[in-house]
Amino acid sequence: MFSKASNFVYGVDSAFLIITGISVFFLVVLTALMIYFVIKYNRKNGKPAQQIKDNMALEITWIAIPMIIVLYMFYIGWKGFIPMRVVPEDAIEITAEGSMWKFKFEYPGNKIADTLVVPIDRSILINLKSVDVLHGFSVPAFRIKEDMVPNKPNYSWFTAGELGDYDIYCTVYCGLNHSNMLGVIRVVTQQEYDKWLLTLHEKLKDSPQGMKILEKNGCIACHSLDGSKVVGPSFKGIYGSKRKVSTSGSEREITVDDAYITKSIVDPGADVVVGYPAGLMQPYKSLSESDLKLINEYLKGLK
Amino acid sequence: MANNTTHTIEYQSLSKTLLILLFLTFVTITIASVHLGAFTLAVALLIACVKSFIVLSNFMHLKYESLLLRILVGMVFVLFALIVAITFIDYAFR
Amino acid sequence: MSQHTAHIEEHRDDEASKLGMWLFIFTELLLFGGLFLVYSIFRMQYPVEFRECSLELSVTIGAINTVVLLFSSMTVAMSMTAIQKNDMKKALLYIGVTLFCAAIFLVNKYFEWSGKFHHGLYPGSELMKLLDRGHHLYFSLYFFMTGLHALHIIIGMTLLFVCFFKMKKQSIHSQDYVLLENSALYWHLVDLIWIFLFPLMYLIS
Amino acid sequence: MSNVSANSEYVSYLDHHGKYKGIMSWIMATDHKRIALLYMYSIMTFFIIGVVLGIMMKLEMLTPGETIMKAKMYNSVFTLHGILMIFMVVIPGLSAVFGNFFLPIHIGAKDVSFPKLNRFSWWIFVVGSIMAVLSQVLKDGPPDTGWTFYAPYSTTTSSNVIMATAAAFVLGFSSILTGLNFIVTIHQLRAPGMKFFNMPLFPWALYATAWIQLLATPVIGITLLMLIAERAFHIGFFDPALGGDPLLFQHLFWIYSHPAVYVMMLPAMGVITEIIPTFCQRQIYGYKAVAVSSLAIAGVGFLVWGHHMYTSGMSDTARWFFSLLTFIVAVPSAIKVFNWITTMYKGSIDVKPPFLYALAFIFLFIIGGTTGLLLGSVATNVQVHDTAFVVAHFHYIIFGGMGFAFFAAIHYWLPKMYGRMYDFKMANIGLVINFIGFNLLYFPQFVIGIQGMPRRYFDYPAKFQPAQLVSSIGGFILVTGLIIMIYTLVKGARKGAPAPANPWRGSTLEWQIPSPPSVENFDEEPVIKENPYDYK
Ligand code: HEA
Ligand code: HEA
Ligand code: HEC
Ligand code: CUA
Ligand SMILES: [Cu+2]
Repeated sequence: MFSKASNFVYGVDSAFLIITGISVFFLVVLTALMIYFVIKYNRKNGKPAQQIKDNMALEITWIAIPMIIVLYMFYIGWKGFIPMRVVPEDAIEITAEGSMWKFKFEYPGNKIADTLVVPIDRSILINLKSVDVLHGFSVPAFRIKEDMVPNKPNYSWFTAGELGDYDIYCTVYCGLNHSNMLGVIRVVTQQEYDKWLLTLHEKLKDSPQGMKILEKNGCIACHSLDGSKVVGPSFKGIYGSKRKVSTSGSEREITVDDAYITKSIVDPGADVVVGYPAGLMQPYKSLSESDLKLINEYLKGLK
Repeated sequence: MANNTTHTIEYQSLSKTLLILLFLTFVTITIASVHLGAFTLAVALLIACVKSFIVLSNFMHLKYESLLLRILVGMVFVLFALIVAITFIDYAFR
Repeated sequence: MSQHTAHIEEHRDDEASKLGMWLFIFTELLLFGGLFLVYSIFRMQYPVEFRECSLELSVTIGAINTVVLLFSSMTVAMSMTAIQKNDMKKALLYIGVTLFCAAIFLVNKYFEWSGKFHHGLYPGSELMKLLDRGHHLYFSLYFFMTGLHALHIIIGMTLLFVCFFKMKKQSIHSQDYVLLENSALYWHLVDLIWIFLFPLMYLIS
Repeated sequence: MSNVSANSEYVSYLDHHGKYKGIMSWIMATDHKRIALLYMYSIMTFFIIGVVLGIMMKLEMLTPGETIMKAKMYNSVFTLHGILMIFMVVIPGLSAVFGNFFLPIHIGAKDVSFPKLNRFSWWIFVVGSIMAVLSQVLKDGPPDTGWTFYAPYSTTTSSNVIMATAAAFVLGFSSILTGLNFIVTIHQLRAPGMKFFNMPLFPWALYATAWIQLLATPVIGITLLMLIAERAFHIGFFDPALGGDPLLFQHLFWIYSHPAVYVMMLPAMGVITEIIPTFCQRQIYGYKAVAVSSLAIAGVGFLVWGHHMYTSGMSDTARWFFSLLTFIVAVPSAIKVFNWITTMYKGSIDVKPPFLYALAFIFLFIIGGTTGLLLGSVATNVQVHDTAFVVAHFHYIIFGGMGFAFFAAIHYWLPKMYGRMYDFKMANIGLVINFIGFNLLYFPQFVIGIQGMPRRYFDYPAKFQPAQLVSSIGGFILVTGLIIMIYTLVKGARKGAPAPANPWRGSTLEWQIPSPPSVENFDEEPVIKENPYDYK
């Protein structure tokens, strides 16, 4: 009856069915009573209204019974939830990082992937991180959802029970392209998983320092390195090129140099590249001096 | 009509209240320099509560007001305490 | 229970005004309550930093201000007593003393704040940006809470000024003093908040 | 029942100008009835703007991808829709309109305790509304944070967040003053002989509401001030980049905003509690239980805010604690429903438009409320949190509940307020269309919510399209019904047949005075019955 997509489906869906069942029961009975009364005691029937005195026993009953029902609902809801917070010891640990409008997954050994590939029937622990604002990590088919909060670790875990691809949605509103912040979980067999892991190269290790910082802060989600226009201007050949920017409303032309790049990162609203909306890029105040230097150096080399 | 019903408090009683409050202030400051560990905060808050109780009941005439008003004031403080306590259910068990 | 003899425009109900003032005080308490909640959570997370920062504040200035406020709380209550006893001279005198105390408080605060500003410590300053989390939060809270409190002092002073002039004009007198009473209540509220602010900001040992 | 023509002193409040003439006689009015109408007209205006924005979203949702607007626009539209509907329509809605009009009459008073303060509340309501509108047109562009203003997005986005939050702050102040006024009025101005437990139940509901307005609103006030300071001075309470804690913002926000949903709901329940006895000609069943349950909802409602944060990374202890309390707060609502339905038992039921709206209310409220239970249970919340399911839940409860209660109230009291009657047949047609359109509009949202469709999504996977289509069609049906309803009401209020003083044979005090009431409501001191719902 329940799908086996993940180990939580049973707990969540049974709670869902029970609560919905009780609710529908009340809805149907109460609606039926209303309609029945309206017909039976309609004024057109000509019977005068009877004044009925309050009945203490009846009232206590209908305080007590719903009380018991809701406590039961609470209990099954809680029971379905507890396992979501208790992670098995042997879980594979993967870090999911949200940044404006992109999920990124980091496998043990600093390996980075855009798709979350996991082996079937193994417990997977997902550490949730965010680099900018709040994001949500939601896999409806698995019945899991947790928020990604900057500077505060959070986690989610599951054991997938069926092969296939499943949608990941970002559920916490995070700005312009919130609705494009989608991802995929691919559940594969253990062999396929092992094979796939080998193809995953250690992106971070062999990339230059500056690139690592760009990766880490999610800049690449909006700025391409190959000249293509994503959300923001591409970084390709940026250094030394000329730009039309608008500074507090008035347009002017500048040449990209260290100071400009640094300013664009720390205070992107000051000079907005013409043709791009202001306010899209958030100020990155947490980057240190040396980080900024490294970024500058790296961008210089991007011809 | 319910006008000018406020109880008159004598000057002497007011100045006595002030003396008690000043004394309590003195106690808070001296205690703060003694190291009581975790109790320091508790003691400081306790004294602050006593002081505010005195201000409320004497300076603000609450002692002489209707029971209803006194209950309402109490409930506001209880509500605030509950809100803080419940927020701490999150922060203390993270 | 009240009666309905008078026409609405002339309707006067001191009990209602006083209850209204109390309710307004409740909202003020919860307004500051939100800040105290924030304070308590950050203090729990950064106890050491908060202590270090509180050493930056002068307990002496804080203590003087506490005494000044307590004293002014008494004088405003005495002014109430005086007006109830139909002793207008004394009532005016006590209000004057209260206002004087309020001014001392603000002057003290001014020196305290400008000292901080002088060291480059104010919300949004370069120095603040360099501080680590706990210290930053402490000073943000310090400026926000004492600033909001000072704003309330100014509102309270305005109310008392109005009372002062109304008393001079005899429109507040021993038969009709609810405005003074309410302003006094407000003034006590300002005192009440300071009673908590002082140990929480200045006396962390 | 007083006879209108025999009483030579009678001047309807609609004709009495006071000191000023023309429009000034309205803007400067201190009469609670005139202020109520002022609120009604301004709220109606914002409501219509809000509905238009809602329909724009439905048009956008017709197809995946861009249909009529860009993502940036969509984000501002749902933000404005939320701010407008919550802070400017439903929170002041019933209490400022019908509360202002009928609270003093229900307790036998001539006005509220502080008429000038009442006028002042409306003024700052207008100021706050103007600020909200300004936030849309000022230089930095309309805010795009959602009505929840979650940090750190709200502290970093470059849009006009400061103006929008300042507007919410001012509107909150207006709400506080209304609450304050009502509490004092109920304590001080009850007619001689009227004890708390022989007050009608609408004032009871308003009393509980007023306490929430008074005690919860300051918390959002200070929170919004902190947010403004955060943006202006980088004080760092909420922005993690500066060491702040975004979850703290959520706590503070919901400490207000959960109780605020009962500010919307309690007066609505109060209205229904008035209507049902009148049309059944039966005293309300379990008067005390209904009265006390309002206070219980208000009280416990203060302590359940965390159910909006189950997946935010809150501690597990807090999750079960909030879930438990959430379920407990549902019980008093259930009690009210049971009492309403029992009141119909062996009554003499007159099926007129106000009563039909009340029945529709009960049906929609049960759906909205019980889906609230699904949200309150932690396991199921994880599945549907921040999806279209939540959107469906609160539309069912806010405007299936509060909205239909508002309509019920306006159909019930319009004859009293304007002294004229509307066309029953047209009203019934409007009702049926509204009801069908409403369910078509929001029921599909439950379904796609369960399947995972997140909320605040400009774009969506194609598999959700059929449901979105049904939902959009429902939206248009609803708007048709709405237009019919408003037309009927406006026509009734302006040109309808004169209404008698007591068209529905109601027993509460407003039906014992002429329609429309005179300036001072009561010519002679009203007689207080032991039981306000005495139909013998
Ligand atoms: C008028 C407004 C209103 C009201 C009255 C309610 C009432 C309730 N709400 Fe709702 N809610 C909102 C407005 C409202 N809500 C809004 C606006 C949001 C979204 C905010 C946002 O994120 O933007 C929201 C979101 C929301 C959430 C968070 C969802 C999420 O984001 O994950 C939750 C979770 O617990 C919840 C629960 C409840 C419950 C349990 C009630 C209960 O009070 C309901 C009680 C009523 C009944 C139970 C029905 C009547 C009883 C019976 C028919 C008898 C049978 C019942 C039993 C046996 C118990 N609501
Ligand atoms: C009172 C609250 C209220 C009302 C009435 C409405 C009315 C409508 N709403 Fe909604 N809506 C919200 C409150 C409300 N909304 C909130 C808080 C959000 C969340 C915003 C956010 O995410 O930040 C939201 C979000 C929201 C979304 C989701 C956006 C998203 O997540 O992507 C959508 C999607 O279609 C939508 C559609 C509509 C439509 C089509 C209407 C209307 O066009 C339908 C027409 C309405 C009626 C026919 C009757 C209703 C009557 C009354 C409520 C009372 C009348 C009172 C007076 C006249 C004084 N609304
Ligand atoms: C949300 C999308 C987004 C992210 C994430 C983002 N940017 Fe940007 N960025 C933009 C947009 C849009 C512009 C152009 C408008 C402007 O100047 O503000 C821009 C402009 C810039 C510019 C000036 C470019 C030029 O061509 O003149 C630099 C440099 C820059 N970003 C660096 C960064 C760095 C470094 C990061 C990561 C730490 C980053 N950006 C993250 C969207 C983004
Ligand atoms: Cu990321 Cu929404
Ligand atoms: Cu809630």
